[in-house]
Amino acid sequence: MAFEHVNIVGLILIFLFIFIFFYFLYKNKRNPNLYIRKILGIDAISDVCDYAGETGRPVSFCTGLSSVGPVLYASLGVLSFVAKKAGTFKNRLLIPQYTPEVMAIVEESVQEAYESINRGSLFDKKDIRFLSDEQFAYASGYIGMIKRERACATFLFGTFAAESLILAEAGQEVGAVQVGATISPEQVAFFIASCDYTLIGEELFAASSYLTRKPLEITSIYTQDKVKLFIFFIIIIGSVIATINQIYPDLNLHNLDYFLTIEI
Amino acid sequence: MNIKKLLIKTFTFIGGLYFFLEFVMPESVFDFDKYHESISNAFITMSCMAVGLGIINLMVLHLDRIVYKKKDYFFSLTLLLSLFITLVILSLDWYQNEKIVSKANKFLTLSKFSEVILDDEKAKNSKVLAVNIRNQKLISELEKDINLIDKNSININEAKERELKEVLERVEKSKDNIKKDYHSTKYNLNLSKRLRNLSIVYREYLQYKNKDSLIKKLYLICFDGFFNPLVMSMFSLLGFYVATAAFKAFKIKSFESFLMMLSALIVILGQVPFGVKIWNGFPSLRLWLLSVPSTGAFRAITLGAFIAGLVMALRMWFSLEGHEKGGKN
Amino acid sequence: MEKSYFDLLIIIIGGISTLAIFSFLIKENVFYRFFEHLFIGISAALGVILTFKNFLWPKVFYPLFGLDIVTYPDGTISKEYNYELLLLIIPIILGLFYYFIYSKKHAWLAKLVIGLSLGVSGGLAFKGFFNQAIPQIVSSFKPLVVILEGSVNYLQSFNNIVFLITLLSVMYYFFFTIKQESKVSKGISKLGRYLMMICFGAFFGSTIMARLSLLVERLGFLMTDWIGAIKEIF
Amino acid sequence: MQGKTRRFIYLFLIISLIFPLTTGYTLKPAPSSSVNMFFNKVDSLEDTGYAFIALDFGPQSKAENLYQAKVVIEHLMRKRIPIILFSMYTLAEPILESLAFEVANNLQKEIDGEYWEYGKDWINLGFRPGASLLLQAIPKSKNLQKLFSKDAKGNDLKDFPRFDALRTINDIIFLGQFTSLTGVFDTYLQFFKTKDYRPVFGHGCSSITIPESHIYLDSGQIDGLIGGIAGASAYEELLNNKYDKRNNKEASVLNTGVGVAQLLIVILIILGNINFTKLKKYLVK
Repeated sequence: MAFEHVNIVGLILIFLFIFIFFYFLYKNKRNPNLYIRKILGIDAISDVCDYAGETGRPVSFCTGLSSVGPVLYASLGVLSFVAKKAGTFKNRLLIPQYTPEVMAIVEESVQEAYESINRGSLFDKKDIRFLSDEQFAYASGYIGMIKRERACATFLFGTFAAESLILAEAGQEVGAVQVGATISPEQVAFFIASCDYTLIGEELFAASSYLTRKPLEITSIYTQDKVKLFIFFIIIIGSVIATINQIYPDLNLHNLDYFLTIEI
Repeated sequence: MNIKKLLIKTFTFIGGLYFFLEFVMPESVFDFDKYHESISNAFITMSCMAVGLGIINLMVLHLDRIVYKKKDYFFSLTLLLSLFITLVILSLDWYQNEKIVSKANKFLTLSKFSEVILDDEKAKNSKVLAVNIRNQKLISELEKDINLIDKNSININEAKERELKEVLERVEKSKDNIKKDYHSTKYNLNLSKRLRNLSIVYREYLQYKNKDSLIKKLYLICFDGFFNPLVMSMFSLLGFYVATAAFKAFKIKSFESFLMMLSALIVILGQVPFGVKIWNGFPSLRLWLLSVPSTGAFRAITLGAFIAGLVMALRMWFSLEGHEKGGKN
Repeated sequence: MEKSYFDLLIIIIGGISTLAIFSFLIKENVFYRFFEHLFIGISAALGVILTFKNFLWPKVFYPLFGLDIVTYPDGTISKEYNYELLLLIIPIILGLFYYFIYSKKHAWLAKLVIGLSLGVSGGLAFKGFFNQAIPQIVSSFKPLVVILEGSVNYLQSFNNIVFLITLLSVMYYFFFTIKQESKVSKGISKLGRYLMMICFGAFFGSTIMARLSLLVERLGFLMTDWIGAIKEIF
Repeated sequence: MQGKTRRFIYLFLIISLIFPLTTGYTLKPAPSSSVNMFFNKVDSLEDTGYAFIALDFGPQSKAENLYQAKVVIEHLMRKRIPIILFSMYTLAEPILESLAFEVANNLQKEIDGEYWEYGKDWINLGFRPGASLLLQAIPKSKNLQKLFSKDAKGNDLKDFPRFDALRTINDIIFLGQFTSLTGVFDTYLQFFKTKDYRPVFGHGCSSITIPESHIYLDSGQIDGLIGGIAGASAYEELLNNKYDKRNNKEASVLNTGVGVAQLLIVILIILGNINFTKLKKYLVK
């Protein structure tokens, strides 16, 4: 089932999705205080920043192996929040980098975060360090840096692979408070083991929205939930159809995926 | 300032629009496929060009440490030296390989030329020289190139040399056929195939002979001596960290951590020799745990992440940033 | 296959590098720091060269400069220069805009290119979603009752039921905007969290064996190959 | 967690891993049905065709896949079934060259008077760029000898009389594929068969990808599965039982180390919980 192009049903779904997003954006602009349930990991982010403020030791924010994409964009939201906090408390903010292109995006976003709380002078380009674009050279550079700089708080937001446990355990050894967030389920298990707070899968995306609570951010969460609700019921209906197909095989109803492949 | 911001937003929107339309529009409306490959290549080129940023960042940070003799400046020196030396070794290795390829490709060119002569003659192409003159030029060039291969150094005991010898003999045979009568193109196709074969075999032969050159030795020291063992040792650190993480993670603090510890124990007992002695059902229970519930939970997480990613992608496309760019809160 | 001195040298260096990395476990030390910086230097150089050798040179600069056009012995050329290739200059220049990030005045040019690549990955996400998420959704349509040659296959049915319960309850746990006050909804999301924890524990347990095998291989390398090489040389 | 407990754990771990390496002490591996299936399939092969062995792994997953491939190649060599070595993975080249020689030397040491030689008992096609194209061509090809044409060293396949009868995929009676990269395994599943013929397919995977590979075992697309170093050790055990003169326990030594280390981890988990609850009792009192 590969999609080079999309058929009419897919097209309708895409435009429906875009419509829902802008509908909620319009609705949220008028009454911004909509309900979002408490997510324990995310509240911890500001507490960790405050704790770092007291200790005064450097804070590290690692975007892992993320390339330019939605995961990085969501992590930038949290990075900008952490940068503002670090700016107000005058902590050094270390940001080890894996991909040159991502480093440029991160640099620009952190600089603007500092300027937005008019702490532009505090922003030090040398704390955004390119380590390597090889997975384990990056891990080796990261654990050396964390140990030498004795970071008091580390954030691990973005895409991670096998090296995630090395990064998390190194932070744990130096006694840093750690918040880990990734979308790959395999690495979440390791973050739960080694980090103090862990955000699982889409909680990473909800983090930046939860922290800033601006209409646009609330809209993202609402659209996310509505689409997921839709897929939640699609799976239930699909399973029911599959069950019916099993019990009455001669009926052989088309399952829901048939509609995505019909050519009109 | 806002003209620049507007320009940035339009650039972002156009970038997204192209790939959105490419996916949404059926081929009949606008055939993207013709340009799609080159446009994707263009965007890959753009991001590849950023590769220098990493090196500049490294240089700035570590040169600053060396010049001002800051802490650990000796290690910064090691970093920059190893960076520079590896760059030199890799470039020389690349250059050496390119030289070999260009030497071997001489025969590839002649092979194409021989075919071109045949095609032009079939197509009665008048704009080119007569067949016999072109064949003469082809053969004289070929003889020059064959003499370049230092035949005396080919000793027959190695398989690669024997192969090269055979291919050379076949090329000589079809060359002599053409020399008999330059006007006919009967043997051109045959020569072209053999020359293409010769270019492949000759390249492999040169690469084989180059195996123990100094640059290859330095390359091996650099990668088999330092780089690969360092990668594998970092990877194997996980063996240690998995143990300490298990010790810390499976402390029963809540019912959740109890469940997590219990399922980890079941899986471990299912994969170790002594586990079976306790209860022989452990391996199958381990397999069930890892295949039925796990796929369900992992799929739910990845599905949620895909959906959230799609919403975030929509915001990226329309540059709807809540946080840094416009975010003056 | 007798090992030459050169091979022994490589094994000895490999052993020293391995010990350097393992020394980090005791404490971050000079021995480790040296090899860490060496490691970063080599991999940074490798990254740059591979980008040029595998993509920029063969796919961009080589055709752009017309180096793939060959002149035959009789003066004719293999193919005409394809002028559309000159369009490649645009992405090259755009790529250079990244370096404006270092200048205060023209930093907006870098933002231009950054915006472009963000937009591109935004546009690509729709195709990515359809090709990744939809097949997973479709393969989750599992029948609750599986009938094989007329009789109910209880094991497969049970597996499908457990699969669907886990999938739906974990999805339910991740709803952020639905008020989960009622006992039923609290129960489902708690069930989702517990099932998720069971799966993380199971996965963690299964990776222990793979990670330990890596470590035992490295220790085996040190014990046999490395010590053997040292004995042979001295 | 203070540094001291951490270093104790590391020390115990190293001891438990090195102990079997130095003393050669081994635990009997847990029997595994999927390994038994693999072993019986290979054992029942007759010398009526060729075995195609794909070593698609590099240094990073050598720890598990290498020993799996070693025991299977040894088993095939004992049964005098000619082997064709191949890889889709460029980092596998050094392993392709040395592994079969190593196995042959061990066999020759064990059974004097019998010889295993390159060109007679096995050939090495080496790493082929664009390997998935080659794989797609195998089922369709009428003359595999022409399709493969040369081995890694450049010798023409025609020079090896033992491999002269290699024509179509029907001449390949066994496919052994060893990797920890799931994408690579799928390629063989899709292409290494025709409509009405599929060679016996045995797969060796890393311990992480065991659950996914098991799905293909249950659905019958593969006929045997060796999972991780534990699988290699179980296979080795079966070989030792069948051939009494053989007592090489290489894989079992590593597996024992891994097993003992996991026992240590189980003890740590239990220890970790005990002093926690003891702490609580103490505070309550």
